Amino acid sequence: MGWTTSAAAATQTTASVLAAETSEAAEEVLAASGWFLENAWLIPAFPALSFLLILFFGKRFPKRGSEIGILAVGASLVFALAAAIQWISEVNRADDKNAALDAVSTTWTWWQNGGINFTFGTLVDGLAVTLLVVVTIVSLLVHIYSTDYLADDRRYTHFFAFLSFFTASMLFFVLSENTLQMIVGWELVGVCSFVLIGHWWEEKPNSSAALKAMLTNRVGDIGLLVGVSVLFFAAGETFSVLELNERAISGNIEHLPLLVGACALTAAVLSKSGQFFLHTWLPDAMAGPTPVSALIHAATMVVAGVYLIARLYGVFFEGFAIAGSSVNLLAVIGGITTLVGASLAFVQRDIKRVLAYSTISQLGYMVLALGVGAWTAAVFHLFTHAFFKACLFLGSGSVSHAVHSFDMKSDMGGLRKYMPHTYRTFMIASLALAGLPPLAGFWSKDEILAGTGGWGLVGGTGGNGAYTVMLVMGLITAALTAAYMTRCVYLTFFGQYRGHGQPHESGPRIVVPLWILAVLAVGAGWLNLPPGFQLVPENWTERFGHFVEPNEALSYFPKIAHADPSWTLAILSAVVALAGIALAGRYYFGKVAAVSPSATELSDGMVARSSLAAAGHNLLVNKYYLDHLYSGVIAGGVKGPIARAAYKFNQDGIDKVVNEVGERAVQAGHFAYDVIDQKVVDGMVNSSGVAPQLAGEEIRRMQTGKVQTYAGIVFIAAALLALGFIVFL
Amino acid sequence: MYVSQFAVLAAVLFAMGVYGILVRRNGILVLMSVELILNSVNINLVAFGALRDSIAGEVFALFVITVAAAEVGVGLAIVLLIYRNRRSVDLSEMDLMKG
Amino acid sequence: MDALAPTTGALAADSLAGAALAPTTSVLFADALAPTTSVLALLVAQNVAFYVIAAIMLFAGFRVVTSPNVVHAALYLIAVLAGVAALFLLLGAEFVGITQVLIYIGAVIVLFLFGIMLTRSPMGADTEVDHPRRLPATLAAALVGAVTIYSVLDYFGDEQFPKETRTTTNEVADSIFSDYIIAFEAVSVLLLAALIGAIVVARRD
Amino acid sequence: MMGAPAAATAASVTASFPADLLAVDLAYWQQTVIKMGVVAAVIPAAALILGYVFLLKMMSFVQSRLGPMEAGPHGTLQLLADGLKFLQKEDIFPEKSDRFVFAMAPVMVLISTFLLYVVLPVGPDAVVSELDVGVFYALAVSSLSVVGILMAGWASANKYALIGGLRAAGQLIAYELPLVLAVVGVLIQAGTLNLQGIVYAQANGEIFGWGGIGNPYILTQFVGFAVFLIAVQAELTQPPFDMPVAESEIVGGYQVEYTGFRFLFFFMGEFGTAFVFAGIASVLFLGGWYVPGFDVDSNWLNLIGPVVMLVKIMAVSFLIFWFRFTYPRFREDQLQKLAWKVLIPIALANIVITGILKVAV
Repeated sequence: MGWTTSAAAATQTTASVLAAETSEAAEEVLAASGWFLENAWLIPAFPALSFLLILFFGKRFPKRGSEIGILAVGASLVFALAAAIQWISEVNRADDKNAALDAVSTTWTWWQNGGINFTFGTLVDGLAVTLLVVVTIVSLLVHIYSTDYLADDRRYTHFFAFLSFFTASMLFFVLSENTLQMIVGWELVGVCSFVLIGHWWEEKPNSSAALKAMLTNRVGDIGLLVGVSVLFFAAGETFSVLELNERAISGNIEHLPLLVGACALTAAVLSKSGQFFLHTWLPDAMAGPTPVSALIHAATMVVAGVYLIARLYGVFFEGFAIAGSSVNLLAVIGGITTLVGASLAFVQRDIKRVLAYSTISQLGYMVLALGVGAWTAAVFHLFTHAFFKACLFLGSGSVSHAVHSFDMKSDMGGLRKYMPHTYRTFMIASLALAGLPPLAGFWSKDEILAGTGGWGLVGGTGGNGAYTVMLVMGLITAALTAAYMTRCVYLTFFGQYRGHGQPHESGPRIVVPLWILAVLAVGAGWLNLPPGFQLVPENWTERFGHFVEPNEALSYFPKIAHADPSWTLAILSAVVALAGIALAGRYYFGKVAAVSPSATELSDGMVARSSLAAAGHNLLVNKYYLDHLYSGVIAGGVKGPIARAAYKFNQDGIDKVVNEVGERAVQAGHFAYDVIDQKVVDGMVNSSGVAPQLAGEEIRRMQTGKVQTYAGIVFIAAALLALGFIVFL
Repeated sequence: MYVSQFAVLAAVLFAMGVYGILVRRNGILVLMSVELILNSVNINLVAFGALRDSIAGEVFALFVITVAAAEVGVGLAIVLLIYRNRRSVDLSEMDLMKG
Repeated sequence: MDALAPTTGALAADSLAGAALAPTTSVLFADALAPTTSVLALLVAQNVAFYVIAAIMLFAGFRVVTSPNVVHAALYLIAVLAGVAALFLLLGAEFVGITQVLIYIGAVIVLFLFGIMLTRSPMGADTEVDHPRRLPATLAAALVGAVTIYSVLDYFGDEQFPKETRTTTNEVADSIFSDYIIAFEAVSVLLLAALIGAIVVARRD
Repeated sequence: MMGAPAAATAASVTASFPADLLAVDLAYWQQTVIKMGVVAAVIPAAALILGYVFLLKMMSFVQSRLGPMEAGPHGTLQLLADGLKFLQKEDIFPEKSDRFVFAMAPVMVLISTFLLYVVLPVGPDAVVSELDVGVFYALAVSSLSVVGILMAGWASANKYALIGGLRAAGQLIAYELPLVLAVVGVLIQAGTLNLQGIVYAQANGEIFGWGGIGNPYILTQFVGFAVFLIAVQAELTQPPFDMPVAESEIVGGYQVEYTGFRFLFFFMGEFGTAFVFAGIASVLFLGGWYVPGFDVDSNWLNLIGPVVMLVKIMAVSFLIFWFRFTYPRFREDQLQKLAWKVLIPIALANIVITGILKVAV
């Protein structure tokens, strides 16, 4: 791409810088090479080895195995960074030659059967390298953090063993060269999450939560199996990721099987990445130790689904016909999820649950971005989100470590004074999540919003289609996110301490990772400044996308259009976020704090008001409406119930439906009884009432409850059927 | 050899199995009758596989054997459970679902 | 086996006797003899073997569903299963035949006996073992049997087996792990499910 | 199951050589009869040898005593005398026993033993029946004895016998798995189920390119060998796995009601099976009848093979009986734990590693 080459200038005729960059397609494809890229299998190998070591010998080590895990993940991090550096230099080398850089695919043949090559190997490109770096960084920090957080745990060694294995599984999944390998990695990640969520399995809710996570994921896993099988046959018997993408893009796969395969894979994503309506396991998974939650939410488990879409993007892009459309399954699911997640985050008392719903919401963002064709934006958001979400989770862990509870309303408040480091890092990460410039979340969120291409009305254009609805959903979520994080921060760190005992700041092994993540939460966004960002030199922009997104000359990546960034939209999204913060802030820092330092809400008006604040800028203009909300009159108003209703639906919606159906059936039964049995019998036609009664009595007798009677009927019926065939055919 | 020799033998075994399933009251005996039926099917599978010179018959006979093993495992577990709860494996008493 | 080339020049009568002595071996023995003996002798031997086995199986099968003693029924079932294994050998399906012995007689029957002895082990006849109403069951079974036999005779009445029906273990294995790999995987999942299911159902807690 | 070897070779050890040397052509059924006779004769002989060498003499030496010395030189005829004594005893049926099943049970056990001998090769041509699926067949018919034991346990109408039978069944089912799995490693290496094929594979094998002694699989499959021997020990219901017959607990288990020649059948079944399992172990792991230095197809091996096999069988039997006389009895739960939690995982790991190495190397 053009930032270093002079050839770029010649073709840079279109209005958009980005469009120009991609339009000057490379002329040739250059094979990337590099020791670290070709030997990427070592990266998951270290933690996998450490898993075995810890499992078998962990307890004999002075630190009970944790040092092995940290060393192994540290080594992985070094190798991942080395791979990243090598990848960057390779991209630069390719740029010099105006070539596209192909992915490094290293495969071994596992076995051959029936003409099919079953291979295993690694596939390294910008996307994989990004994930490798993210996973190893977050995992290393989580490892270090856990040495303090779980210091007195009875299964300390076991915990570290599985932490290592979790990391190894995710890295293995990321490096998968073919879909079979992906299934293996996917399942391994699932199993590890099961073990870790149920780490304190002695308590029933924890083991139930683990089971729920496992079972919910199984539902989606079937989708993965089906999808992989469908694609395998549809694409002419190949499991290779590159070939699948290639054949999907080149139209070698018929559209219907492609669509079916993509839908099945989407089902897998639904469960793994906690998308609406299979997201319910994710909040419950908070039963696990906090470091595990951080790992699950930031780097491993849930991003696996997003990664799956990004990896097989050719399949999804063509299958859902993302280009030139304005709605598709992925975008809709992402949009709904992001709204549902954000609205549910309001009604939580448990700080980790707030963050969990927030994760659901942010994952919805990513899926939405992939659905609208903003591939780079989605991956970038995954990248930045990992840092600030890990920081938030670890921060919440630090808080709960101090107050021995996760309940914001009853046990927290005012912690700002007691835990300055945790407070500062949490604030930074919250602002990053809320999407305030210039923090990381702002840049990635803005890119997604621009990527919807729905802003054609005002300025920027150039997306894959006109996904205006998605843009609106994204904006609403931006406001909601800012608002609920304000609530969360207030309840935790401001006001008066409501818990017991004297909270104190956590030790360095907790605080240092927090600060590292906070710094990354600030800085990560600068890696991918929007193209044409006038405040910095041109070659500072679009770095991330340049190195991560496969060049469009490559056959395994679809030709996606790139949206043009727009100042208007960026400012609007920042304003929306600020509005969310302002409304929620006014409520909490103004009204609630005025009532009492230890108050957590205004009678019952809290939910209604901050939800409204989050509900969107179109409501903000209505002062009257706002005033009502401020005074808490609309406790049972409009928005609060929606948030609650969504929560309710979340918890026991199905039950309601079933009950409802049952009640209706009973009513129908009563109706039938009253009308048919009573009215008709009482009426003229006595006999017609008696007849069905007798018939029912007779038919009832056939249902003897004896299996063998049924079996006899089955056999005789089958024989008669066969006889019929013989006689008549 | 004619294939009908095998098929007729299998049919008679099948009919015996059907009789057993319908008339036996002991759960274990019913399971045995099911085994008769499965075996008669296996005979057919292998015989027709041999007739058409196809390996599929044998492969599926193997699968049927596997499934039968699984069936007996679960079936006997259920029978044992019933015995533990009711001190009897008489199927004619198992009619709680009577209409 | 394949390399064997008998030069003894056994006569048809000998092979008959051999078949009668060891019916379950006739296919292999037929192999050995095939090059030098007449096809007729081979067919006779195979048919004799078949009818001996079939007679044993039919009697044993009948006793399985009529014996008043549960343990006896299980033991008769062994005879039926062994007969089925012998038929497999007769049809040249060595691997399946031996699997039949290993799985059915070695495991399934033992499980049955185990189950019988764990639930109760009545010595002598158990009068309550059958339903009193046997006629409908007999009719149903007869109907099923008659329809099946009629259709089989109607469609396949005069089809003969090809001369060489023997398959090797290699062929079976190749077939399972290429054409039927998905079915194979499904069956292994089923086994796992059955394993877990049986444990869950039967454990006391 | 009894494929006829070519006339130039012969059917079995004893039948073949005279036949070969004297150039007598035997009809198929005659060969069959001779072969069955040989097997029928080998079983009691094997039981006698093992019984005398190990049960009478070795056990005595282990316990620092002389053992039988009166009947024959060093008591060599003691077992024969015991056998005759058994034959004279009254044939007793317990009053409430199921007579038919009671009578058939020892026969069933003996049939299982008999069928095992059929595939044991002792020379390039000296085998009763060379089966393509030989190993598989051997493992399948070895499990028939469980049925006999269950029949004995049930038909005796005796609580001890029933408990013994159930214990035996549980034990044999549990140890059937490691037995089969332990062999799989060998099968992967040899690439065949045929016992003769396995002998050839070992005879023609090489150790790091050196083919001097072939490649007896005990070198590469020692894990499989160990698991196999332990599982065999359990299959034979010998100490330390003798719960089904534990005298001190259930006074002889399923054998408690058996007397006279029916008991002799059980005895012969036990020692005959020990002998043939030792033989199968020799074939699978020790190179079978092959002697380094000979051409594999050499006719001399038909003559030397049986001797070589006998030596190897005695060596393996020595191991089996050494365990038998040395270790105390397990508890029932320990027995199951050993099978499911130790042997099966080890055997599975062995299979995985063997498979990987087979593909990789």
